[in-house]
Amino acid sequence: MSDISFVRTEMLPEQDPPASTVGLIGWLRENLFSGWFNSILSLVSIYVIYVILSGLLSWAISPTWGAHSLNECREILAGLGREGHYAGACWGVISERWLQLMFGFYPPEHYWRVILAFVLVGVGLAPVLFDKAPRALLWFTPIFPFAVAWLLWGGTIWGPLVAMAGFVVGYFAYRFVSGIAGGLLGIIAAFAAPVIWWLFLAGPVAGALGAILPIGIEAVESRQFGGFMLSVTIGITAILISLPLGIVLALGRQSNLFIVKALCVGFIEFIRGVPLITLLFVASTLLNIFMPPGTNFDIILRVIIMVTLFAAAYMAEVIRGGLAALPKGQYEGADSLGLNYWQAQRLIIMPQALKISIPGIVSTFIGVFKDTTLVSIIGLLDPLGLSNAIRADTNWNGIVWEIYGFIALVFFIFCFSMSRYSMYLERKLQTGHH
Amino acid sequence: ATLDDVKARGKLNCGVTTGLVGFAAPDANGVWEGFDVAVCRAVAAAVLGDPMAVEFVPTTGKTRFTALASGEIDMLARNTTWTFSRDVDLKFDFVGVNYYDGQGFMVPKELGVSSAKELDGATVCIQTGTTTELNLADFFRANNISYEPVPIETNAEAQQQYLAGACDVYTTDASGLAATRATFEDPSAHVLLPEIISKEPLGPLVRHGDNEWGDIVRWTLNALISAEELGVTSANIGELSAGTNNPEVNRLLGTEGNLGEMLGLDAEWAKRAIMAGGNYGEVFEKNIGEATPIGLARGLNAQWTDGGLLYSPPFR
Amino acid sequence: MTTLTDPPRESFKLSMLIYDTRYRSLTIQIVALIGFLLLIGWLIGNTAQNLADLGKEPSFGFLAEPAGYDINQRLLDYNSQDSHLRAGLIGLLNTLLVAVLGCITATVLGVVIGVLRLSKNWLVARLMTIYVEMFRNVPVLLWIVFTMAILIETLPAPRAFRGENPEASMMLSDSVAVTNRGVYIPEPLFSNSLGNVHLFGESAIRFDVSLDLIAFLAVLMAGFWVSAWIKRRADRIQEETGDRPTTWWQRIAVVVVPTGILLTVLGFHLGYPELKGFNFSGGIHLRNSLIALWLALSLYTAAFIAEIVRAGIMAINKGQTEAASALGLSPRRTMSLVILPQALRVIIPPLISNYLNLTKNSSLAIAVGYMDLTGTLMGITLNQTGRELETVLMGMLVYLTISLSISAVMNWYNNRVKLVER
Amino acid sequence: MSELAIDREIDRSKMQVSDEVAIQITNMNKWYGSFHVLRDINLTVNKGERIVIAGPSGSGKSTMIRCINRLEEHQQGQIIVDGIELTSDLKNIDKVRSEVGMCFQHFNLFPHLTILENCTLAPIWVRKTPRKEAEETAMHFLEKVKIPEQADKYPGQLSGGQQQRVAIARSLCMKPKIMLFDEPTSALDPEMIKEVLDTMIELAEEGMTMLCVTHEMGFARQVANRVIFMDQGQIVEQNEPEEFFNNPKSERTKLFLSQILGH
Amino acid sequence: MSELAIDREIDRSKMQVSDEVAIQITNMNKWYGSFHVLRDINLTVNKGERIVIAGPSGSGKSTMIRCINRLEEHQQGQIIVDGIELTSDLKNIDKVRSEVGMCFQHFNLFPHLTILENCTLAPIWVRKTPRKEAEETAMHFLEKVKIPEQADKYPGQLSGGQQQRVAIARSLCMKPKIMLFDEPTSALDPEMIKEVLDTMIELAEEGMTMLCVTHEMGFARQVANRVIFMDQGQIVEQNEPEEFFNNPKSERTKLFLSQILGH
Ligand SMILES: Nc1ncnc2c1ncn2[C@@H]1O[C@H](COP(=O)(O)OP(=O)(O)OP(=O)(O)O)[C@@H](O)[C@H]1O
Ligand SMILES: Nc1ncnc2c1ncn2[C@@H]1O[C@H](COP(=O)(O)OP(=O)(O)OP(=O)(O)O)[C@@H](O)[C@H]1O
Ligand SMILES: [Mg+2]
Ligand SMILES: [Mg+2]
Repeated sequence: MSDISFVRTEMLPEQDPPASTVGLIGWLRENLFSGWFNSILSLVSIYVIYVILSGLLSWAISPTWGAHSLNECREILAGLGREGHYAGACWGVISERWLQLMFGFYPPEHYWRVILAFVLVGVGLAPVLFDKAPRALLWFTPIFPFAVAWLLWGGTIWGPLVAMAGFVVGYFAYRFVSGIAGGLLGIIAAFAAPVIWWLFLAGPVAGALGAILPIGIEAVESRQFGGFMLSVTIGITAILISLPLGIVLALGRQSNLFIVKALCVGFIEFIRGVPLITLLFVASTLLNIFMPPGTNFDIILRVIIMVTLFAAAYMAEVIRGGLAALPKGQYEGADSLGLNYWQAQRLIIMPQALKISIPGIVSTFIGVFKDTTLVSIIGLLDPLGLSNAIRADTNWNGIVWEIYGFIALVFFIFCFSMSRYSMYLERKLQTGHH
Repeated sequence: ATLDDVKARGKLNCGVTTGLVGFAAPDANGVWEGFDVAVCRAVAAAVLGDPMAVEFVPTTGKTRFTALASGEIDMLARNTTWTFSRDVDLKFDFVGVNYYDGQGFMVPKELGVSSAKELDGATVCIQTGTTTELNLADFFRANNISYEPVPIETNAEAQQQYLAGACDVYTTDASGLAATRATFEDPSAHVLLPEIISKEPLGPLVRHGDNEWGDIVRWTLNALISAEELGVTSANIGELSAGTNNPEVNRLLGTEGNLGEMLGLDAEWAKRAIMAGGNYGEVFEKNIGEATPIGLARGLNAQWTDGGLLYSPPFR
Repeated sequence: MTTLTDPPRESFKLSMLIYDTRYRSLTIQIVALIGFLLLIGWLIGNTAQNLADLGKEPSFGFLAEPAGYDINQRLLDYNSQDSHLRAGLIGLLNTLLVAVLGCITATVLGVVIGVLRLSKNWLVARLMTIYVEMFRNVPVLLWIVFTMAILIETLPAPRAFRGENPEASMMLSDSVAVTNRGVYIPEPLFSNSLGNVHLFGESAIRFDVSLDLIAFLAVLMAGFWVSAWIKRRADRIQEETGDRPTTWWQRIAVVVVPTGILLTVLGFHLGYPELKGFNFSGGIHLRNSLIALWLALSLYTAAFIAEIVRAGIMAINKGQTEAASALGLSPRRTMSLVILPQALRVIIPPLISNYLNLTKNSSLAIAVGYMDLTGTLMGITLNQTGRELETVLMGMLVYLTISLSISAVMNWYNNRVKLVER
Repeated sequence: MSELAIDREIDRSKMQVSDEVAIQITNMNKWYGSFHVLRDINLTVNKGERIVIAGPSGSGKSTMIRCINRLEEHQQGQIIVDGIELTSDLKNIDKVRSEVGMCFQHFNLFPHLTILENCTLAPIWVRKTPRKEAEETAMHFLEKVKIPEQADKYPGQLSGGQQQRVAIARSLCMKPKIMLFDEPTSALDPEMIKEVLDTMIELAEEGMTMLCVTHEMGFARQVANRVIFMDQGQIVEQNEPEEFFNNPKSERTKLFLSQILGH
Repeated sequence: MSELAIDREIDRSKMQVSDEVAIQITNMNKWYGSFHVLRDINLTVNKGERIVIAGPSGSGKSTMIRCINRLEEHQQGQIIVDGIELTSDLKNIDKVRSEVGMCFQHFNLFPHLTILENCTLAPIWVRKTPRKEAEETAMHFLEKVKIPEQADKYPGQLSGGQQQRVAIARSLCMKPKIMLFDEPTSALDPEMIKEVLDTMIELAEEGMTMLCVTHEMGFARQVANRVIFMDQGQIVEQNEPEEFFNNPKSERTKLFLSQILGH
């Protein structure tokens, strides 16, 4: 055997790779033209991009922003020598109607209220959604639903305040009753007292307060909601309300009480088993039949109720996933310290389970937000519904692509940014274990 | 009672379509306009004194009756055909007819079709959710010819399909056909076939059982019709309401008799209704008449005195 | 030492209902049950009261009455004099048709796109990402109306096929016509047809079974059975000797030859569509509404499936591929023996829930006038009869049944393929 | 398992066993489904006793001590803890749980709360102690387990041994009369085991009543006043540590001891 | 890294190095993008040689042995394995891969197949062995790695050490002429490391040509006939183990050895 010993006396310097593997050429070779199959794919893709872009751009670039009717657009384009069906887009309809597509029939002088409301939603949710947001905002989180509702629907300020007082009532009922009669009764009282408050006392109290101190802003009826504002309102309300509902359903589904579990499973599977559109039919045609004679709440409220139930079923499954991801030791740790069921849920289980579930919650929200377009089928004027109404205007009769394109674009911007956010969260949860 | 509810609310809830050219559509400011809308405004003016005090509730073919039955809307003015079963079985009251229509056919001129009976094998676009699909089925069955129905939810989409040639024929109420044709790039390239295969009396309706409210809507509509017959227009109404020597005009405008009181309204109810958008003729001309892009002729909807069917019972 | 004495019986106290774990759960459940029953009772009471006020008795009698409307797309025979029930049945079949077609194409598309998204080709991967994001972030309803509008606006109308110099012409040697009313493709015809068997007389669920089809399917099944037998034989030979005999041509032959013979005997030929009068006639007519709905649902769902496929493949550790390569397995075998069996476990459950979503989304058919269950039973029938309660509840029940069956399949699969862990 | 040398003098002055009964288990039986895990357990623990429970895996050690604070329910027999009988009465269960502290093999700290919050949670919500006071107590016990400086960190930032010591401190904050340990050191690396055992010894020196499932025989020998050997759900043998290790009576015990000390 | 005592006599009788060349690497260079990972590698391995490759993390050890069965592609130079040159010719790659077995740090067993199926998969599909024969071979090698009784379990049910031994058996079932190991023990607990090293030693005793990236210096000392030290993508030093450990020449080697043995 030869002598195998070898020592390198001087280290080799780093060399540049062969020219064909770096730089633009290297990149192209590696990423677009490695092998004949890839080359064909690349060429086909380039062709597809070319066809789509050339067609789309020549249509979309069209100086019709100022037109006031389809005919005017046609004239402008004819003046430029562009004739035919696809001569160019008629952007006049967007410039004239985009505010309507955004805000529906909300009084223009109150648009600021809508904008402020959605800014408040952002501020209220920021501490929940972003770690970096100042913790001080957290105190605002429980208040913002009421502030937002008041801004959107207007009316006397006492309504939301009195509604909020319901929670305070519940809290004190809990403290008081659990003090003298124990935990479970306390919980029951904590649920019952606010319900009684809201059903029987809140109205008169708010009325009385309103009479004494009439502070308020002009009321806007929910019928005047429309366009994207309607979609966002339905989506956000449904998600916010469905969250507690979903928690209750998820806990029910996890519980070992047979009847409770059966009820929760039944509800969840039923809602998830039927198309949303049938639930909306229920909202538009049946809900009033199910309610006591004489009750009559407006269609938007009914839609919100059904969409909320729908979202709650999906939310329950998301939260169940979060609960399942928690190790059993957490429950035992809480038990062994003597925390009772509700304390354990509130202090130990839910904070962790919800945190794990945030990406799922955001995805559910995207889904619900997209599904709000279905309300156009039952005659609500969401963006899609409004597009029909706009096309029924004599000026714009015959418009198709411009409105659809605009609506699609706005939806895309909303949903895409949210889906990016949920991906960011997922990544963070994967790596970030304190 | 509905009247009290409306007064207490200060707004009239009026069901309309989600958008039909000339009959109901919101403009850029969100203000609803159209022929059906005008009826709502007249009622609001009569009852509440303000033609703008209307909350328009867009309804689809499916939701309109539920909305009315459940009390979500006080009246429905949504080109709804007065039929036996709707009146009797669904328990509604049609208060009159504001537009006499009939189902017709529109075809491109180049097809060279001159009668609906020549449509064997044709593809027919129908707007669903109305009586049209039933009429159509009956007509073709009775004439033993085949066809291919293409059901479509909204007029805008039906129009799009028809223009693109996805169907040979578009059938809906003749008024709708005319209105649709008017907005085409080249209206003259399309013809309406002579056959009108059904009677479509379109009118506002209210719930069964509240006759006082039904009377108000019925007589508001009649007031508009009578006003035209009596020559009362929004232009001369101020002058006429000072008193004329036509007692019927006086009764209508409340300077004589107590018709308003009988309805549970004040004396000037009809005056306000007429001032809201003018008399029937004015409303017609403004929204769908020959001067508008829609360009409908009065036809059957002329006053009985002009050979039409409009015939309001006397105000007496 | 082992005398088991029962603990002294405690006398029952009312507080035990709440504080005793044995009774507590019972208490909660009974309270929940009572609450639930009260709620149901309240709802039913209200409904009865309201219906009585409206003068509508709940009844399903209307189902037997003539529907009065026509349905263009029907898998079974139907005319406007048939009952509402049959109209509903036609609608249900249309729902199932578009759901099945949609699931198939969505899967194919989704798998292709998901795999292409992982492609090393930068451009293709980007394009697929754009596709996925575009479809996932815009409502499906918008895609449905969009697709319909595109079909209507860009395809030629039948009249474009007419005249001396037609603007459009049929494809594939005049056998397929693509128009904006739909696509007409050749239909199979038999000159020595065996005829039909008519089942269920004149009832609402009557239907015809084509004996030709039955014969065809029977021969085909037999062919597949023989083919499977050949495969098993090949497996056996491989196990014994290690070499796998080449059998692909035998396996194709035993399926193709007998069916070919059968078709010849039956006098199989194709009926081509041709322009007659207003429309093409003859051939199979795939209506625009079906195509638009099918296409839109497939494209939309494919975006989700692509993500699932991608995630499934990425979930398989790179080490698995490396280990397989290091063992000398070819890329094709690596895919079929190592990657796919593992990826499928990850992919199939969410895939099935996407099938479920697609089926539920097919209820948006009304947007393009496709007469599915929502369009017939919960659409025109509801409209004509004013029976909201009955039709909507029936419709929901049908959808629920479909969904629950799909989930049952999913659970069965999940339990079957669970990976064995410590 | 290795026999870890405990390298300091153990102060046995306070480790007095009193006559009062802390835990009394009589004829207790438990089944999982139809599997009889605990068979006819009889055990009396006096105040101040330090009991080590040993036995092969699956012999029911964990199940037994988990029955004592009702993390598992027994089906027959009687368990009386500090004079309170464990029945299905929730109030009693709550009372017992707040008297009995427990440490688990996997610590089960709450990862979303800081160490201090982990320690003050139960005192605040169960004992209704004012926050300030609870924090003081917590710092006191954290000092005792020698990690006061970690109070504001999260459990995920601590080593296993530190986490287990926090878990002990967390239990102590409820001022329990009895402490249960379920293999507190078996998930730890050797260096960390020592830290935790030290803490437990200190606890013993202060006279705490302890039941400890462990295989640390060094600990058993020097700290326990009784070793219980379980197998197949039964108490097979119990004795003082010296006797137990040097002179086991039962065949099974011998076999077990030879396995665990032998190699 | 600790130096694990290998407690048995090693039979060096069969561990003869022949003159035939098994692997010949000449002037091989490899880049990741513009990062030069392997610089001018020259290495000749004779049949029967047992080579240990050591070096700091990121020095390119894994990359080098992965180049040998073309899990990574090299851009310059030549690699000849068992007389076959590795080019982009697919057939050659397949041939080389079926001659060269490889074991990974994370075992990479196929979790959806039983142990036996894991072992028979490649023989059946690549070597076209009849199943029966393949199973016999598999059982033979499973016996060799001392886990025949686990044949019908799934990888998920085995401990890490057992899994790594299955991975070795799986490679051996292809009857490779050369075995590559990439840190086969670094994901294992100490007890398990011993099991796996034992298996590898047995393999060496039978005369297998082995290249092994490992930090188990005990193994290197007693089994390897050559130790290669890599740094910054280059072979810095190679020598017989005794010389390498006792008398390192290069500064870098000294530093490395002091770090890994010293602490
Ligand atoms: N939740 C359960 N359901 C059914 N059987 C269980 C359950 N928990 C434990 N067992 C079984 O009960 C027996 C006793 O378990 P236990 O955990 O008390 O043993 P152990 O002595 O603590 O063992 P180890 O030393 O492994 O922790 C075991 O056979 C176990 O399989
Ligand atoms: N796929 C890759 N793309 C880019 N760089 C890579 C890739 N794989 C490895 N590298 C880089 O190549 C260098 C050598 O990696 P290699 O895995 O061969 O090191 P190693 O000596 O095996 O280290 P370790 O002991 O950590 O396994 C490292 O700097 C690594 O970051
Ligand atoms: Mg245990
Ligand atoms: Mg490495």
